[in-house]
Amino acid sequence: MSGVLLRETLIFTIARLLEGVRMVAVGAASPVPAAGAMLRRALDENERQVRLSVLGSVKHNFFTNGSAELFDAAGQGRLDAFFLGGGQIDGQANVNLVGVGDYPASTVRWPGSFGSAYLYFTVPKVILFREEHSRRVLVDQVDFISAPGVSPAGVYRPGGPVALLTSKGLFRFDKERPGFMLDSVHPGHTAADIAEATGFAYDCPANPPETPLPDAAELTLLRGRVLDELSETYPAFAADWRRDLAAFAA
Amino acid sequence: MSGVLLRETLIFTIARLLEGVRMVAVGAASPVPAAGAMLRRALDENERQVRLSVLGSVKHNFFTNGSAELFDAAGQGRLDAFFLGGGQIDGQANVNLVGVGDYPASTVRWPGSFGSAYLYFTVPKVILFREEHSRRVLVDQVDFISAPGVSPAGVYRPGGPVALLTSKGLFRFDKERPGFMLDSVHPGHTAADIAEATGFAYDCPANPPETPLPDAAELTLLRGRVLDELSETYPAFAADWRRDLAAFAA
Amino acid sequence: MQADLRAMAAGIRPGMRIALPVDYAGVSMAMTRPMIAHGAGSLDLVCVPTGGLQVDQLIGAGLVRSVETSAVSLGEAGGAPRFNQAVKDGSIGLRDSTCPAIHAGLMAAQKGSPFVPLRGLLGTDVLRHRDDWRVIDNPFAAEGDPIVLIPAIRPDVAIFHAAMADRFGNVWIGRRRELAAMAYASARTLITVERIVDHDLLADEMTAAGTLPALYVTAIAAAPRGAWPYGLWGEYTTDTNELIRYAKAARTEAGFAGYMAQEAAA
Amino acid sequence: MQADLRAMAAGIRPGMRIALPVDYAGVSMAMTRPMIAHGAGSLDLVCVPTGGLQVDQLIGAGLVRSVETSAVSLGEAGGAPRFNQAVKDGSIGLRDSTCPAIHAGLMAAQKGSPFVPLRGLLGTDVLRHRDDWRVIDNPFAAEGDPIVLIPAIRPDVAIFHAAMADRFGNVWIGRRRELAAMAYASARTLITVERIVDHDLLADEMTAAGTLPALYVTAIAAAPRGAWPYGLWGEYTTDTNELIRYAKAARTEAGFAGYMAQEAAA
Repeated sequence: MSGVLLRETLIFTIARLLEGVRMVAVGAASPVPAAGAMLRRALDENERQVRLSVLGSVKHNFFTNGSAELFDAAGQGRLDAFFLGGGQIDGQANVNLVGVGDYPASTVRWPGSFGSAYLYFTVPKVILFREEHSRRVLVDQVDFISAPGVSPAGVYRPGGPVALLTSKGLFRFDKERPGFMLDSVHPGHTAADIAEATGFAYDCPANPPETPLPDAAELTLLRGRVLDELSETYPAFAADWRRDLAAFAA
Repeated sequence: MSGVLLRETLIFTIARLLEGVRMVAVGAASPVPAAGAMLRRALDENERQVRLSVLGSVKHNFFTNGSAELFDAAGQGRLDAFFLGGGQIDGQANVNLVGVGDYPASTVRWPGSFGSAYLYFTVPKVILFREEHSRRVLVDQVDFISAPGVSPAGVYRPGGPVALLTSKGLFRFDKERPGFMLDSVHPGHTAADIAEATGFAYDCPANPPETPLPDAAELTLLRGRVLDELSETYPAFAADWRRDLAAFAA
Repeated sequence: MQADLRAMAAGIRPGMRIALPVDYAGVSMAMTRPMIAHGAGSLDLVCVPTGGLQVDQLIGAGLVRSVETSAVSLGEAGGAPRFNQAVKDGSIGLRDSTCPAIHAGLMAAQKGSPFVPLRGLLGTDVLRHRDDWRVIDNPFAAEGDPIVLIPAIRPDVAIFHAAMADRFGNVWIGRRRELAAMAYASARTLITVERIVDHDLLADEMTAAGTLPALYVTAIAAAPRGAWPYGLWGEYTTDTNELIRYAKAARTEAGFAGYMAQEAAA
Repeated sequence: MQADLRAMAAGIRPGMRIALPVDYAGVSMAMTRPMIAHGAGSLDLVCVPTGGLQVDQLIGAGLVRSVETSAVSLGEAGGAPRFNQAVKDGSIGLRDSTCPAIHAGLMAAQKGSPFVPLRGLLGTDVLRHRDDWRVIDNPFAAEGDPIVLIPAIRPDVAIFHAAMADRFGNVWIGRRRELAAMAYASARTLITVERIVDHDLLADEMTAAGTLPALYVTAIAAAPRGAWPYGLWGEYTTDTNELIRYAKAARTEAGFAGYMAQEAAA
């Protein structure tokens, strides 16, 4: 099916990955994960209540106990899914949110680890989402482990990474091996493109399938209800999306 | 000075013991300690703010974080004084709020230790207050230690008992020795009475002084402002007090 | 309404660990008789941090296997008669505690931690009788510094009464934040309220500040004056005469049975 | 007004440990310039749990010895330029943390405990660089179960901005309860507010629920729009354009100085 925007493919993929969740939280500036969670909520409406918390948002926030409550909820096992980005992500799913070079005097400094060093351990479905798919981001080994992809036996770890989604494709993470496997390739890309742009080794099936696209009903939900809901919190992102749709229709 | 009721002597003694405190908490059914704190607050009005919290009271309560907040405040070092009673109190200032006989199947069961096992360790001035002065209450050794009077070196213990006040007299506690010393005898009692009614050994000066009584100004505060303030929280106790004053005047 | 209470009570299974609040924080007395009618027994009660009438009645009805508490009493009405009798008889397990240790155990559960440390307690018989607590040397101290570790208390069900809930399942608890702590720590939370309002309690910051979000709430039922004879913080005061009436009646097993039958009829 | 802010800032001494809130919880930007004018340096900042504009400006002004934080950024306006430069130069000490570890340290202080445990963290470089944290085996586990202990964070001063205070020193913080946690944990708490009201915030249960009692408050000053260019939860939104203007200006030391001089003049 043509006529689906990349951002729509990403949002739909996130909604697929969120199947079965009861509660999902997204970071402050995360329109694509938020939209994915909104689509999941819309799809599940008659079966299950999906709760979505957008950190730092007054409107999309059902917490009343300060900024510790998200972490408490994760510790209680109430938070099913969360998203992490990362200045660097490596083949063991280690995530670096701190910087490049020798810590502490990093040559490039990113904001910091935020809650990753806790949530990566406690949230069952952590989805790594980083649009930039390059050897700069997807590295063989991160310079600083904000949060490790796997932990040795004996370490309390109900949570961890399940997938890595980029602008080029979707990887699943196998914590037993451990390592990534290419799950699907987004329209317009090839397995070879992906290999070229990826700095870590991963498993790749002989013919990785194309990433599933939303059907007509899903697309209607996406461009209607989800886009409307998203506009309240991410007006700039929603306006961009609307512009792209208009350009496409023209 | 004659014409001072026993309860006024007790309240005044508590106010003396509370000299210098910034914050004091009293239990739910503790009119005498509450009145003592109210008198202290009135006496210090122009020098220092004395905060009083009555547990379980909606009106005399400045906490907003549930029933844990008192203990948190004690842990933070903000609570200067607290009161403990005790079904049994022994010569080491050990307090028993649990029961008589072999725990757990006590032959007499009291409510339980409440917060004593924590507050006795963390509140600098704990005042033991028990009106009944008898060998049944003031025992050689308690049957159950809800909270110990002293702790061995190495145990974190910024708090502890400073005094024991009964209907007959006032003891000071010396934690170095450790043990009680009779500090003063209330009007109408003698050192011999007290020895007779006390089940534990204690130091006694040759001629223990009489417990100081409030002067005219203090008595005016007590019977005016303090009695009024107390009426709001302990109407029955205040009415009794007023009746006794009326009987006395007649 | 009554059906709601019965339906909520029906979720309680034998052997569950049940958290109940202190007498002034919002006791769901309205749930007591439905719980007794439902009959699930062998309950392990956790009093947050002390217990009273509800605990005494559940014990009197034979539903209680053990009580973890820092005290049980009827306040001004005196000792809790069925609790005291059960202690003498040795018919319930006792986990005597101290108020901040109960709060600490719930806080550990709230934080997803296996334990939290608590000062005090050393040298007490409270500690001596708790084989589920541990003492370690504070690893941050230069020299020996013993400190008690309290394990997480993770109740199966928390039950309490509050002033109001909204149609979305949010519950206004005001400044009685121990109720939130109970809900955070518990797998399920059953709440009775004075009234259910139509507006979203989270939509206004003034009400949101005192609101337990629906996320932590399993079921709600309206039960006007549902804390009676206890009071409800900021709403109505305790009916001490009724507590005294109960205290007198429940001195004997027969008196207790008579009181409960009479209350059911009323 | 300005005099009040200067008087509050005058209480800060060199070498103090200062707790500051996350950008959306109520940053007292109104205190930033008085702090810089006062000049007490060698400050150890604790970001609860992340830092932004205020932290960047205090670093740019040379007042900061170290930062304990789980992140510093200007949000949508990008990286924090003076922080990033100071990291590259090695001119400030870094105690990289993770959000719940900051909350855990404050909670330990609130509880009067020397530490609290925290799950996660094992195998991270965050932990590897924190020689003030400890790892023990969970004493409640049958087998080896390593867990990190976070020591209490006891700031000398907490500084934040809230919607309102009353004449009695009580401060309404609404559902931003991390502000209460900061105050509980800190020896002194300095608060700026949008407005000071005449009625007692504790007298009504609805406002009491969101109120930090005066007990924890050292000083209050009115500073309307005192979080600007940050927003204030439930009151006004962030001025992102101003953050972007700052982010551009502060890329260089000279640009930072120019921005600060200009703001002072405004």
